[in-house]
Amino acid sequence: MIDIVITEEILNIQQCINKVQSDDCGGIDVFIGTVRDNTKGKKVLRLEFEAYETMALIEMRKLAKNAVDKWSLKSVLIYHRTGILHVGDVPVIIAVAAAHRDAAFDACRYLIDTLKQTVPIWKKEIFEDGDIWVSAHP
Amino acid sequence: MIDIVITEEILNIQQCINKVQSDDCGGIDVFIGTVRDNTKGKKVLRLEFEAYETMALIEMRKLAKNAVDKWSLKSVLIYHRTGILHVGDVPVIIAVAAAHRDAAFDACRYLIDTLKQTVPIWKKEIFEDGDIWVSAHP
Amino acid sequence: MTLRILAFGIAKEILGSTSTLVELHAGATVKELRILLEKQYPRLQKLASFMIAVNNEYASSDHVLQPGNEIAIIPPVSGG
Amino acid sequence: MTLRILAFGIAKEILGSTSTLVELHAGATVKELRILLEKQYPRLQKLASFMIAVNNEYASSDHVLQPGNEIAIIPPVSGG
Repeated sequence: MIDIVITEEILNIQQCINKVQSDDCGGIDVFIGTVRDNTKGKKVLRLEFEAYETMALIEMRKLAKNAVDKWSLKSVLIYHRTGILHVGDVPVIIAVAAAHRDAAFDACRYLIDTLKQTVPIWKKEIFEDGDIWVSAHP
Repeated sequence: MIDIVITEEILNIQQCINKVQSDDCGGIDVFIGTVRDNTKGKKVLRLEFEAYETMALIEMRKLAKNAVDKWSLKSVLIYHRTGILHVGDVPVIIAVAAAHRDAAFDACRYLIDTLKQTVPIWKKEIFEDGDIWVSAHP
Repeated sequence: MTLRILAFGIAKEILGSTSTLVELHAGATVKELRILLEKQYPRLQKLASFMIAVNNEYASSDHVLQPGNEIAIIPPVSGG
Repeated sequence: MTLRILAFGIAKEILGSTSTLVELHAGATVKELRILLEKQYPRLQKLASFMIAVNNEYASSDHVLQPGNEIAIIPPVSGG
């Protein structure tokens, strides 16, 4: 099972976990991103996430498919929020269910690492004295 | 923050995540154990978990303390159920919050791996034709 | 041929718009598009990098563009 | 000295009880306790392994037991 969503709505963690759970899996690893109150010590007011939605969904599905094939996963779920998020909010949930836990851990880490490198989603950090598109400049 | 619990009650995943979340952390990794419907293809009816509770709590706190020190974690939570669990039930939740996700992944994996090796908790698998204490015999 | 180019994130701010039209010869490649864009919008050269996506896939620099392609400027991503 | 030994998991089934009393000389070690237990309950020898915990900590075989210690047989653990 692969479940990929981009939404402006609040992500429901329990619902995500229920979706990946299956009776033939022994472990679920879940990565939950949260908005931090600072970047290198500088106070963050909020983040703004923007996605190239059609392409981002395709890229995320590719990653999920790669992971299912490589680690023989039961289920992969990737939910990503867009819009304005505040400190403590959850921009991303990745949940992976597998028969054995090593596969779940490896796959979950691969998914978040690769998502951050290849999926066309952008975040702007809003500070008290300005804003910055993360990673845009060297 | 270290939060260690052994309980016969159902584990609430959302509550566990709320407990470890903090505004200065950027990622939470959560491992959720689930009861599988089979062991090596043999149908499992239920599991029975038993703990040497005083010692198990001490051992789990040691692991959590080791992980906090090694990976500079913000929070570690380990909740383990005892008693009778059925297929799909959750015997264990480990949640780790850290400023950066690599630490959260490494620590969460260390915690579940080490818990399974050292914490005095036992599970009996009940099959249709008998039962077995897991790992008891060579 | 006239191509419509979508822009996201900081590229949207550099272009001042969510999309722009560019004029290129038939058979032009992604590389030629990049050169044109960098000339029209020099701030693109200041980015750590940027990619071009064609029909929702990352395209290599020798990829030949076709009229009607969905083309997008992809500045460095930062999701998650 | 008389020591009360707690048993968990399969050890509880082997002893037929959650605890048992054993008689050992003053100054006896964990190793001597293990030998006594294995003699009284030969099925313990069939286990993949077992540990002795003293006052809620794993104890090495040369650890000297004291009256009043909380002592437990820890068969191979399988939590999680």
